Amino acid sequence: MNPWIAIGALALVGLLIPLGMMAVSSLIRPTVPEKGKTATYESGEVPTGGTRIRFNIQYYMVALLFVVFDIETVLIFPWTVIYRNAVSMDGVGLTNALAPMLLFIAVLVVGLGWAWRNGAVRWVRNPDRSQRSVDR
Amino acid sequence: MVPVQYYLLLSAAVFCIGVFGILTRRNALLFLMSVELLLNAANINLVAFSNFHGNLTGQTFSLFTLALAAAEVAVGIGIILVLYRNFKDVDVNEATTMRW
Amino acid sequence: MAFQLPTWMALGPTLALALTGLLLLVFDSITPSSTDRGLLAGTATLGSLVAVGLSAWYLLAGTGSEPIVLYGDALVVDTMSLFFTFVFASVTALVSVASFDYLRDHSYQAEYYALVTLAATGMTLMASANSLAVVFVSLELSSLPSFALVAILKRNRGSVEAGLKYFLIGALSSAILAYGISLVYGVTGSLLLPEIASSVGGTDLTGVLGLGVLMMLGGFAYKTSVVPFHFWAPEAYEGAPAPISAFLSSASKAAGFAVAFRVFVVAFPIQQLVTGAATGVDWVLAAQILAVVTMTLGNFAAATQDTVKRMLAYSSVGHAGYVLIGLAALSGGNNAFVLAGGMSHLLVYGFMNTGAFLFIALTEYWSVGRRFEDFNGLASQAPFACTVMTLFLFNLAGLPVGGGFMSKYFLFGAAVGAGFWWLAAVGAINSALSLYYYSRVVKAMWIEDASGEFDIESKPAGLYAALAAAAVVTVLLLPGFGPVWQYATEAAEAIVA
Amino acid sequence: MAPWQEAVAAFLAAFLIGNIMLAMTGVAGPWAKRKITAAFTDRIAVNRHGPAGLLIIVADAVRLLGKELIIPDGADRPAFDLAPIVMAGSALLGFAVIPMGHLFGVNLHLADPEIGMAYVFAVASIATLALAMAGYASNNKYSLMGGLRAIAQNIAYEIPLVLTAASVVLFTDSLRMSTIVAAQQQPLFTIAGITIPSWFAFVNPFAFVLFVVANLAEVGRNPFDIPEAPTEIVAGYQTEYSSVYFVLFYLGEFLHIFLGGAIIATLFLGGASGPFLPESLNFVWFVVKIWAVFLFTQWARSAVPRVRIDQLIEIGWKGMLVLSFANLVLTAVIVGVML
Amino acid sequence: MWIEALIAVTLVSAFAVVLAPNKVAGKLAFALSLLPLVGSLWMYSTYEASGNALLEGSELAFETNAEWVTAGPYALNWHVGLDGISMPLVALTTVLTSLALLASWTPIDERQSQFYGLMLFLEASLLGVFSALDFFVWFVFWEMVLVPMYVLIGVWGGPRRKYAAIKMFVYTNIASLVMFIGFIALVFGLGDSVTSLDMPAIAQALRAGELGGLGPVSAGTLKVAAFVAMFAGFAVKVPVVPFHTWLPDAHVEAPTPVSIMLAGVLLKMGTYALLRFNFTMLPNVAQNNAPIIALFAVVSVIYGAMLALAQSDLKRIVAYSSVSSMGYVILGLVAYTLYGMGGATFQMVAHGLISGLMFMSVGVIYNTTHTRMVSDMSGLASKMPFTVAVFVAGAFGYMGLPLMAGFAAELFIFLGSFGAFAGSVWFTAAAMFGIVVVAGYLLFAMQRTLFGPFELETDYEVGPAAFHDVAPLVVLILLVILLGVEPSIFYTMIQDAVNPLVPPVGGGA
Repeated sequence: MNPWIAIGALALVGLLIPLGMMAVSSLIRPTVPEKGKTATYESGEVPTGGTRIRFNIQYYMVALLFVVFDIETVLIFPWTVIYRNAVSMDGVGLTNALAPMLLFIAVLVVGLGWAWRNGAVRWVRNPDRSQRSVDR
Repeated sequence: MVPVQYYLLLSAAVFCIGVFGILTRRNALLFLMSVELLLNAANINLVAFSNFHGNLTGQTFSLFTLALAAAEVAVGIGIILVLYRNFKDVDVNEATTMRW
Repeated sequence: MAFQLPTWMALGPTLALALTGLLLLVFDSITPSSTDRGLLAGTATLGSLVAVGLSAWYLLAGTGSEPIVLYGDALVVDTMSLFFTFVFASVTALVSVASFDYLRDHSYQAEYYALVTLAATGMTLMASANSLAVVFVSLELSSLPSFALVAILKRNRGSVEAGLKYFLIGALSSAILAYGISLVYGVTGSLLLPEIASSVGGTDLTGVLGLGVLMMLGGFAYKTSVVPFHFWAPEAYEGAPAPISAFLSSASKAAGFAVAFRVFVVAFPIQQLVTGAATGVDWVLAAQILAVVTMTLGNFAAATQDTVKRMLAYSSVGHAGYVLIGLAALSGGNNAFVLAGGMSHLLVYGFMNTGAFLFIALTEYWSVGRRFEDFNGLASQAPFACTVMTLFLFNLAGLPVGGGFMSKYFLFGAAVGAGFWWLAAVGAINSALSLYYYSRVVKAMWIEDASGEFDIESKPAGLYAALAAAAVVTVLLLPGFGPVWQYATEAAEAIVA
Repeated sequence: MAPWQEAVAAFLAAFLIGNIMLAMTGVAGPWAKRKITAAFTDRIAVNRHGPAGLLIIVADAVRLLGKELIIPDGADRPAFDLAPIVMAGSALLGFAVIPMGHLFGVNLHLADPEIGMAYVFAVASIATLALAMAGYASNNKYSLMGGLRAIAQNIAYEIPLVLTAASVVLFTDSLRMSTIVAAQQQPLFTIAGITIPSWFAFVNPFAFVLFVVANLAEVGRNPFDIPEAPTEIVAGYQTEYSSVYFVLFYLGEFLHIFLGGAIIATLFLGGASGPFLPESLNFVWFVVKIWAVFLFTQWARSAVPRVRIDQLIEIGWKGMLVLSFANLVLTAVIVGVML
Repeated sequence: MWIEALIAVTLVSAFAVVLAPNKVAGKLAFALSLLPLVGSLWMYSTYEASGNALLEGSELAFETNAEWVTAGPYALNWHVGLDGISMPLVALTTVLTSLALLASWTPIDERQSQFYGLMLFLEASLLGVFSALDFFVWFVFWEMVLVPMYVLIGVWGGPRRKYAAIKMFVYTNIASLVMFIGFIALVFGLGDSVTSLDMPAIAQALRAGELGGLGPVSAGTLKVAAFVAMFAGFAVKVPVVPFHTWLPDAHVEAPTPVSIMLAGVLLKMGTYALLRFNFTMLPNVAQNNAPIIALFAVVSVIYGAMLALAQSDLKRIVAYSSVSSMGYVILGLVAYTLYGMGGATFQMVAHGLISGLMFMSVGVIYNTTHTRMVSDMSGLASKMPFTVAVFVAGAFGYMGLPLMAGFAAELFIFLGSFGAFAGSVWFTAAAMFGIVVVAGYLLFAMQRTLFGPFELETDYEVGPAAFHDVAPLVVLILLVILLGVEPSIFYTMIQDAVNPLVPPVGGGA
């Protein structure tokens, strides 16, 4: 049978179980609205400032890195699937099957090395190089 | 087997949503998301048609499209970041030191 | 040739550029903090010069006369691709040399050069793309670095804004292009241009096909800054660092036209789609409309500018209109002639326009103002640079002091020969108008008296060298136009079935 | 069968599997966790209610479900409510393609699509989204930091995880889970009469280690539990969650640990195969393997100190990623040469 | 090969001068300009040619015809050569340039190296214009002339130089665009009968009547339209009256040496082109509309003279008078008689020398008196007798005193234009009247300025001019007289060249 029907069914289950638990708990739990309960928790102190704080730029850096590298794996998977057949297939051989992916990964590694050396993944005390520069 | 027209309609709908977003939103990030919608509409087409024609060209190409979309976003976010630093805003209409 | 290179070496120029880009990244990875301008600029220049040499050698050796098809027909190396590769590589070399001084105290040296060379790689791939997939990928490969390059002056609001606008429109148009490709694929069931051509004739889904073709035209229009998608051009060229403006307005535009020529001529044959019986996809008509509108709009807008850089930007829009004649005058019979006109104009334009923008780079280096008035009396301070700039401007205007006149004359002549005398007429009128705003700069430089004092402390060697090189080539293209025309014709015949 | 019958059958099967997993994780997990931690710290854990304090589970369930649900001020409501559901649901969804062996002849393998492995990773990483939503929607600085850390960590270790899995695919030529399991059945070599099956853990132990470590980070357990590092940011993304929402998060995390275990078992430990038991009962082996992984995580939780966020990122990007690239290339070369 | 050598040498020396320091630039430029001068004289001495360059059966001197670019249907060739019409003009160019360079030592006192470089560049392009026989090459040089002229006037000119330069530039550029379109229309109209832009080929094809229609336009209309377009284009250069307004401004603002080149050579480009294109390629059109063209000519003669009358600035007077005397040239050309055309061509040379002489002497006077207003000065003769003498001689030459070049030229023109076509008598008579007017006014002005008691309120010493100012004057006046005494120096070759153009009596070709 079509596996996706089953997966869809499991998805349904995966949705129903949490909802069911919510329903149960909404039946048995008390509700005592009270001011102060709903205050944002900051270790018992009175909340100060907003939540939308500016956080470390490095979060962006790794996010950008991830976007690129993770997508590249999409291009690796098909290769892994056909790799052995390609090697054993006559007319292709080991070199023709392996070399392109080596090249691909080499390019990726150059990129990674560059990002590494330029502090894209250096979390603390990354010297913003543009500080030392006068952009024109 | 779903006929290919349905996929075409779906992708057209997604495309139109994207265009609508581009036309109405002034936030650069939302603009970016809308562009992603457009690209994904193209992907839907490609996959559907490649299934319809029975060759894998379209699916392969859609993989490339995905990768490029990712790269585009990477560059775009970077630019928007610098934009925010310079203009303290990501509103595309804020940046008007030059005439359109 | 006495010996036979492996076929993949046909992509030699492309590989040279790509390796240069990676090499630069490696340099920067080894010493991230060093800004050894000499090494970096030298490497970039060397790599692009290697590419120039290879492409020229292949052209001379007639490598492309017999199209070499690589990687499952995805890439084709013929005279046309080599021709354009030569253009891109030359412009890259000029820009790299000029940037040596322009970026003297800039902190992203290696990144800058790497991006330039990688963008050039993408352009060369565009010129030899034989499959819509490669078209899209290579187009993005040349666009993405360009976005970053335009916005590379992080502290400069103009640059960042230009980058944003360039990027937004670029992303939008590339998405549209992708959608158009998907539609065409849906109709024809293939992404290879020849297969599309073979199966496009008999289709009954003319509506979908037409929509796809139109969307692809839009995508290319962005790359070549043709009217519906030209908004970014003035912004990007004005905001970007001037060498990058030169790079984009010359090489990037040429790349867009290269891919547009190939895709439309090869994949959507005129005799089937336009002049044929059972059709509705008259992309030539669209090209004609766009050409006229672009020429006129670009030139008139340029005439009303008050900053030189922006004037040049709009004028490059106008030139895009001229080159578009190469597509618009097809279906007139002598297609090879028309296409060759467009190509040769792109080559000449590559040099003269690069030179003009590099002069702007020089003035920015001297922090001379941007407006026409700020150029007043510059000639008394820097006679050589101003002479060269005058040369470029008159060439752009089409005065016969260099190759610009030849290529423009051939282009219009081709249009007339194809029976589209009205296209040529519009072009001629626009050229006459263009002479007005170009000569404004000349007037300011030579005739007006200096309003303020210039502080021209140094004559940057790199910029001067680039300017001189561009000028020499531009002038030599007047007597030496013969081979250019010959190769352009070969290139055009290579794709005109 | 008619489609609707298929659907009903599938639904029943799904319900079965879903409940098995819930029972194993939500029920046994927390209890086992307490016991193990206590054992490590040389304490006596829950032992009052029922044999070995097993009934504490029920008590906990009622207690948590019965607590008042507090929505903090300024919470982004739909996201706040959605996060727990996504968290639990995504984890549950992953089990769809895991071949869990046979129980009394019933093949506990819900679906076996062609792209099973890709599917599993895709679904598993939806959890990251839930964490982000939770951290963002709670309108709480701790939660926000927790969410961001969760994202940074998950994306940093996602790539090594997937790349290592790709190196497994090099052996199997397929992403289909059943094929992957089948590829590990034939014997590798024999030592002193004991036949070692060609589990990929034995074939490519390097990849196995990488995968286990990356998996630890993915499920956010020590030494990689900074998203909810209690001593730094109170409880990370779930600071503001209470009552049933908290239960769902808790459940979701355990489900994820077990899902990770299931993936490891499938990719590296020969799925449900094992000696001594008839194939109709090899589900037991599968459970054993899952629990082995679970115990490993608990051991790590009590035995290994937590790394700082910067160390975490550097380990991920400079260590794991490079190693997994190396692993992939080496595996490819060796496989190609040996072929 | 000689023509290429000539042009190349001039270009090289131009660059050399640009790079030279300001101090020595003038002398260096003059010295270098002697090379092309000697070269052209040598060419004249060894000149061996017959017939008109554009017509069949012609023998060209120093001809080279090399493949340049083959552009689809049309081949562009590097085709240069000299015949009886262009040889004198080449000689004229080299002579005048050298003298003008000499004359610019005094007035030019800033950015010399650039100035002299541009002058030599100008000379090179002029040589190209007169020797090119392929339309493309010719047009390239034709446009190249503009650039240095524009800068020369714009930078070193008088107070209103910017206005003058822009006006000149725009006028002539639009003109050449119109002309270009007209000519190219002709070429396309010829269709396949020509495969290149070679001027002889095109001329012969046109005279052979192979002109076809172009699109909707019929052959006849196209012919006339092209003729009008080209005529208008060249008329601006000449200038013929309705298009003349740029000339006086340019002349007045331009520094002396530039005016010399402008009046002496640049105007001749216009008439030369008229002769080469309109009157050689489309003779029937020209003859059928001869009265109209003659009317233009005469109007410029008279009107130029009238305008001269109205001026009080010596330079303007000379400028307008040159407008009127260029009118003669056209009159002579349109006559289509041996004398008419020969005389017209001869007049180009003669007027080149004479107007050069006039402007030069005005310049010399200006250098010393710092004014050109007739009313300001008087009795200069006592102060600078020699210059004055030359000036007077020049004026006589202008009105065609016998034994001077002007006399021969105008005599031939009038001889030729009498009875050339119906009513030409009246045109000729009117033109003759014009000459009298100019001459009279010139003499009057001189009498005012040069003779009588000396008065000029200045605070500096007015003395005789420096030697290097006077020397060119002498050379010029000698040349004028020489040509007047012995016109055959040029006239024989000229006549030989224009002869084929002249239709046999009683019919148009």
